[in-house]
Amino acid sequence: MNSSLILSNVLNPPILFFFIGLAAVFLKSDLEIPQPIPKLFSLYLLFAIGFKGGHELHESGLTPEIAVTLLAAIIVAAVVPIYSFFILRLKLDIYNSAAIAATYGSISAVTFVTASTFLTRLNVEFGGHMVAALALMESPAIIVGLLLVRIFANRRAADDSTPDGSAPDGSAPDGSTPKAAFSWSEVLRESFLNGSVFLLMGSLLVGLVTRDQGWKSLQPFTGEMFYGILTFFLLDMGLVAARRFQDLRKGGSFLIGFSILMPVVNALIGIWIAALIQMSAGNALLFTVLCASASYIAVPAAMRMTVPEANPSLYISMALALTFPFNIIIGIPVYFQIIQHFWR
Amino acid sequence: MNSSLILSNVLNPPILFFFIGLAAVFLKSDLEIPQPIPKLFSLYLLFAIGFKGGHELHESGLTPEIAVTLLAAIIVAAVVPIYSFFILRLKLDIYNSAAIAATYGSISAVTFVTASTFLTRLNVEFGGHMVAALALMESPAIIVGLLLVRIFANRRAADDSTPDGSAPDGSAPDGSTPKAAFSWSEVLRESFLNGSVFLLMGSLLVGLVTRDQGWKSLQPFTGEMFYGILTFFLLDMGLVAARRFQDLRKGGSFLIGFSILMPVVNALIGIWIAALIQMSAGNALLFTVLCASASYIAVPAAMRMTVPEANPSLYISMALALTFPFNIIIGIPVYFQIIQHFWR
Amino acid sequence: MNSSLILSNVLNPPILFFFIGLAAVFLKSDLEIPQPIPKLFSLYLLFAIGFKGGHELHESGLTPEIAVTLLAAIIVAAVVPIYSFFILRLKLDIYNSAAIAATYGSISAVTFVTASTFLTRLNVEFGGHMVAALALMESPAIIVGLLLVRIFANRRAADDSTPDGSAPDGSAPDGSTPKAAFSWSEVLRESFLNGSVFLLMGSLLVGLVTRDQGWKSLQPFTGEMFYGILTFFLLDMGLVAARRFQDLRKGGSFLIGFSILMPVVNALIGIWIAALIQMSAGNALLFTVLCASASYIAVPAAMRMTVPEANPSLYISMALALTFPFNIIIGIPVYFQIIQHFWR
Amino acid sequence: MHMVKRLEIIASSREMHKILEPLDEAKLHYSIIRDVIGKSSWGEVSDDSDFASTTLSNIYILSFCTEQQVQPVLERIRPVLNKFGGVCYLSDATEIQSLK
Amino acid sequence: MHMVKRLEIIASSREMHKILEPLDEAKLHYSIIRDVIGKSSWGEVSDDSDFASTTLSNIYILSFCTEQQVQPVLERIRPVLNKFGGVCYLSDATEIQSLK
Amino acid sequence: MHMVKRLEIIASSREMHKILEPLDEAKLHYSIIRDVIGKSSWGEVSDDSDFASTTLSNIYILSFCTEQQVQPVLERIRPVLNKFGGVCYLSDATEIQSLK
Ligand SMILES: Nc1ncnc2c1ncn2[C@@H]1O[C@H](COP(=O)(O)O)[C@@H](O)[C@H]1O
Ligand SMILES: Nc1ncnc2c1ncn2[C@@H]1O[C@H](COP(=O)(O)O)[C@@H](O)[C@H]1O
Ligand SMILES: Nc1ncnc2c1ncn2[C@@H]1O[C@H](COP(=O)(O)O)[C@@H](O)[C@H]1O
Ligand code: NA
Ligand code: NA
Ligand code: NA
Repeated sequence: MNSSLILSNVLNPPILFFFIGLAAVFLKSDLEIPQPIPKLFSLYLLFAIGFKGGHELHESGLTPEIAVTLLAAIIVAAVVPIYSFFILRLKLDIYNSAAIAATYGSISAVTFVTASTFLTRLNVEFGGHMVAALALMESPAIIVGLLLVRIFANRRAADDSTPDGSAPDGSAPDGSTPKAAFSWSEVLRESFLNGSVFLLMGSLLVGLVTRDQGWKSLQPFTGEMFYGILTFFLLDMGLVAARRFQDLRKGGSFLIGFSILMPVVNALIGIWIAALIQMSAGNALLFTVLCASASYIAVPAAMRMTVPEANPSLYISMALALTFPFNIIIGIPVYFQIIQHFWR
Repeated sequence: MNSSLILSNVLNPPILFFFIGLAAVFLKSDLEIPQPIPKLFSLYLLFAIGFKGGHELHESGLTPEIAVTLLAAIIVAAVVPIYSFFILRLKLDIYNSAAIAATYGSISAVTFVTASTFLTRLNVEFGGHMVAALALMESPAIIVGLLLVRIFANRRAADDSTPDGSAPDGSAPDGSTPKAAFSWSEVLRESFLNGSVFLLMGSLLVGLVTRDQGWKSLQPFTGEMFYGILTFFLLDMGLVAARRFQDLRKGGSFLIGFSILMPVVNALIGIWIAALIQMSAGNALLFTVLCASASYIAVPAAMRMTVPEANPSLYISMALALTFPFNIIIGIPVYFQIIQHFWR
Repeated sequence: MNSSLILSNVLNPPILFFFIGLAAVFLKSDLEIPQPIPKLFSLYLLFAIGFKGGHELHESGLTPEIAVTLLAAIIVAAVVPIYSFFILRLKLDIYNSAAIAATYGSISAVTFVTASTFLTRLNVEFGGHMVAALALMESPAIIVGLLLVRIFANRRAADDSTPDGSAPDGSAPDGSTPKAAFSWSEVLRESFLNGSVFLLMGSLLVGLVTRDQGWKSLQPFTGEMFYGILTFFLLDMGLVAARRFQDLRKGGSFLIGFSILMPVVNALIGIWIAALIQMSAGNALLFTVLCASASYIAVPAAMRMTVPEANPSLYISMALALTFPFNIIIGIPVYFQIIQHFWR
Repeated sequence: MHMVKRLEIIASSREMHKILEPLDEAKLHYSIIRDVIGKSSWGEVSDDSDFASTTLSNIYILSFCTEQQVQPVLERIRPVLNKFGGVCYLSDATEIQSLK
Repeated sequence: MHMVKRLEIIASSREMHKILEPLDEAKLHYSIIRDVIGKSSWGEVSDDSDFASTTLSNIYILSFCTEQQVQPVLERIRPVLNKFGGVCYLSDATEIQSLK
Repeated sequence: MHMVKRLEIIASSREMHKILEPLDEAKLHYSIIRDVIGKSSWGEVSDDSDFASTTLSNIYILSFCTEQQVQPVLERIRPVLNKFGGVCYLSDATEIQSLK
């Protein structure tokens, strides 16, 4: 395989700053980017990619090809957590398996964005509707993850029928998970109204209905600043990924293996589907990257509320400290070479 | 009345993002923009509009027309609180009446900015001196508000002559408002040296004395980014306005009515004055919007210090949750249609 | 001396906003720029100047002239603290003398940047390698400062051989500085891996290896925004400098004198070295400003860890409240006039 | 000056509303400190991966109240803390009567 | 190890300087936590509408001091809290003597 | 419900890791509030000149633990506080047993 594409991917400011972030932590520098600066950057990125995607979707309109892509995206997001769950159950309990499964069914917007700047650099075109696919892939994984808990943790939940499960005088309560926790309204709210999903969807919508004048006025902010803010944000991602790396070592080799192999498997499935529905090479890469990436934004927030029994440091660390770096450094160029190979 | 202007006003990123913010709260999304991000955006907006206004004022010079406009602005800012106070006294105590009155005499910079992007979209010109009018309208309302308290709460204050109004051994003090609270130096400082007023005035001054080279170097920052940051900020304003909306319902229909009708009355007065002193249509809209808008930045900060007896959640919520949305969504296009009607 | 250069330096947005910041504090306005906004701005500035310098260094390559400049920079940074230390010892203890000495050997990136915008305004060219000089001058001063403590506080340290210097039952410990504090690994880490130094070096490196495409994509962010963010940041620097000014008055006239005279002496030495190694006028000014400026970012952080006996409010206040304003307001234009005088 | 109870609760910010509800209903006054990080048997809680609107850090709730007020609140908070995690402590304090 | 008083004050950040003045004059040492939100009979205090340099959130001041130090300070803080709002509590603590 | 100790430490954020190490080794649970400012005999600690990644503000560490747990931790924290500054206080509290 041609390694120059990997090198040319690495030798770009965003990836290099990611390495600088990693290096800072490994060398014990005190470099730090305190909250809410990372929050500001990620809100910006969601705002900008949503708006841009919406605008492009408006220009292209809803063609049959686009409809098929969106459908495929939803299906992948719903199916990935299912087989991931059973693989994870080999070693983990129901709650952690479901949470990690949902994480890998969902997507990472920054991985997507890094792939799109990779394509821009190679002058490969891609459609704005891929952002819509991105937005549509956050929620199904969350819902399927929760369904898995509901089905498989059923017996435990059935025992816990007291809505307010504690004895009145402080004597031993049963540590129960009241059924109320599964109120569907809360689950649906967490999936579709999760802040990140909501902002992305909202920006997409605004991009769709806004006319060219609005688009042009926002262009300096959402367009020209984009690459710089992405680069800066990746510096922070490097810092965080390196810090999370320690957590992961405690998780053992099974989880480390899962964090690398699962994205590769999902990427290959993504490439196969992309070929099947005849996406262009650019769209195929973005779709592949969506399949391969794991969420560290929307899913953790949703899981904390709805599967509090799962350990957030596990699923966040896997997505952030291994899958994310693997995808942006090695995954993107390798997936694209495979695509180029088959698309010719 | 031609409703297409309202629609074209609404179908623009800033207003649409305001709606997304509203929707996020009403649908119970967990979307949030934590401090100090909103503070950063509003400091930026004050910085940018001040600088821009100062630069344009430098280009135009101080013409008699401008002097008359500025004078009219100061007078309106001083008179509006007086009649507002007496209307509010029908239902409220002295302290809350004075604080709300000052709020409506003062202005909202974001409403002003939204009006100016509205004019830019329609290719209607307006003068940089309107920013000077904006800056001049914050302080008089604060001072008049405090004068109203001083005059009408006089007797109470007269009783409270102990500068340190508590019994030394913890026995019942009188909950008094020591006269010291009316130290004029503090009142004047709060009016003219309030952080927002100061930054706006300072930026205006810099814009005035800075030469073209400085202006051009700042243009990418204060000019090109402006629309994007305004849009992002309005997302946050939507979130906050929606949260404040609940507070307002407790306030009852009198206050809700006041929050909508007062701006309309003040707008009509503004239009009448603008016609009287023959402003251009663009300047007339901005002047009208200044009259119609209510402060949720400078005034609340000043009132908290100088009229602590008033309830901040009342005056902030009225300005933010009703008057502000009303003005930017319906007010601006409607006021402009009225102006267009009479200016022809 | 031609005072018009000073005036033209002052009449620019960054310096004017610095004055607005000063004025806000002196007039007791409540204008405030809360953390982490100033942190965001300074991270941005380090990121942008590092990247820009690296890119230009890549274009120029490492010429002998550049190598000599970098060497001179390191030597100055190492020698300045030595003579400063002995001057300061006239009035201060070992710890404070060493910390202040290190502060003046090191540099202020914002002073450097202000000087470079000054040159840009005058259309005077300068080399990207000066940023490398800037980056190289932070660390030596920190190391020399610590060496000075180690040598001169030797006897005291020798007594304190208990690594955990307190009696086990709370009875009088000796307030000792255990030798462990001088672990060289910690000192070197603080000097070279200090967050600011690390980010600057890292960005320089990325600028060096990144190709033109990466550079161009970042240009709107690191290039066009630069002046605006610098201006905004100087507003905050004005606020902080004015607040620190009070601290300084307690320090007495010796420290106030030192804060003004030391930069002038160091500047003259800088000009002399620049002439000796035949720098261009632009590079000479930047080199002079590096010599004359004092650190308030990297050094304080390093000193807090490694010389906790020194009083941070002393060395931060001197660098920030006097040396910094002196350099950016009067120093830069005066140094440049001297350079112009001799370079002709 | 009279004796009051000092109620302290530390829990994830995502459960803030669930915990405040009983306090609000009991008409307790309280203060909230946000962006608290920590460590417990569940592991470390930090905010460095709180991107976008995700907030996984803790909040610290402090309420001074009377002994009678606190009991019913504790009963209602306990199940929330049991399910989602979080700790709760009581101690004594003296109110400096401000006699408003 | 000796017993000290633990003084806690919660008030609006806009009154910070007024409250700190007596503490400074009594040479108390203290710590301040900013951006505190809360609820009391005066209603909710949040920072979501703190735009520009407006800060309407609360601060939490904590000072460990001796009983003798605290009394005169309380006398001077009380009128400020009475006028502008804010609460103040005392409790007991043991200082772990660091013997600097 | 059982009695616990309330351990409070205030120190510069730059010594955070040095202070947390003994707590971690003693397996204490704790919470940390950052960006705390303050005043002591060493002067004022503020964060307004914390540029770039410099952080010179304080942290407040709060840990509820048993009397036995706390003693060995105190011994190890003391030298750090003696060298770099910082204060440490103990008080009493009642744990509202959550019985997880
Ligand atoms: N003993 C303790 N002392 C202080 N804070 C604690 C303690 N136990 C738990 N916490 C805090 O409460 C949060 C939730 O605790 P837990 O329910 O044990 O996960 C932790 O992240 C800590 O911030
Ligand atoms: N009982 C209480 N416990 C904890 N915090 C309180 C209490 N009462 C008031 N506060 C805090 O002090 C602030 C001012 O209180 P007040 O003077 O009642 O308006 C409130 O916004 C709360 O943050
Ligand atoms: N008596 C005290 N009460 C509350 N906070 C204190 C006290 N003494 C010191 N501090 C805090 O601890 C920090 C370090 O104290 P020191 O070791 O005295 O420099 C100070 O900056 C304060 O924030
Ligand atoms: Na995926
Ligand atoms: Na008005
Ligand atoms: Na220097």
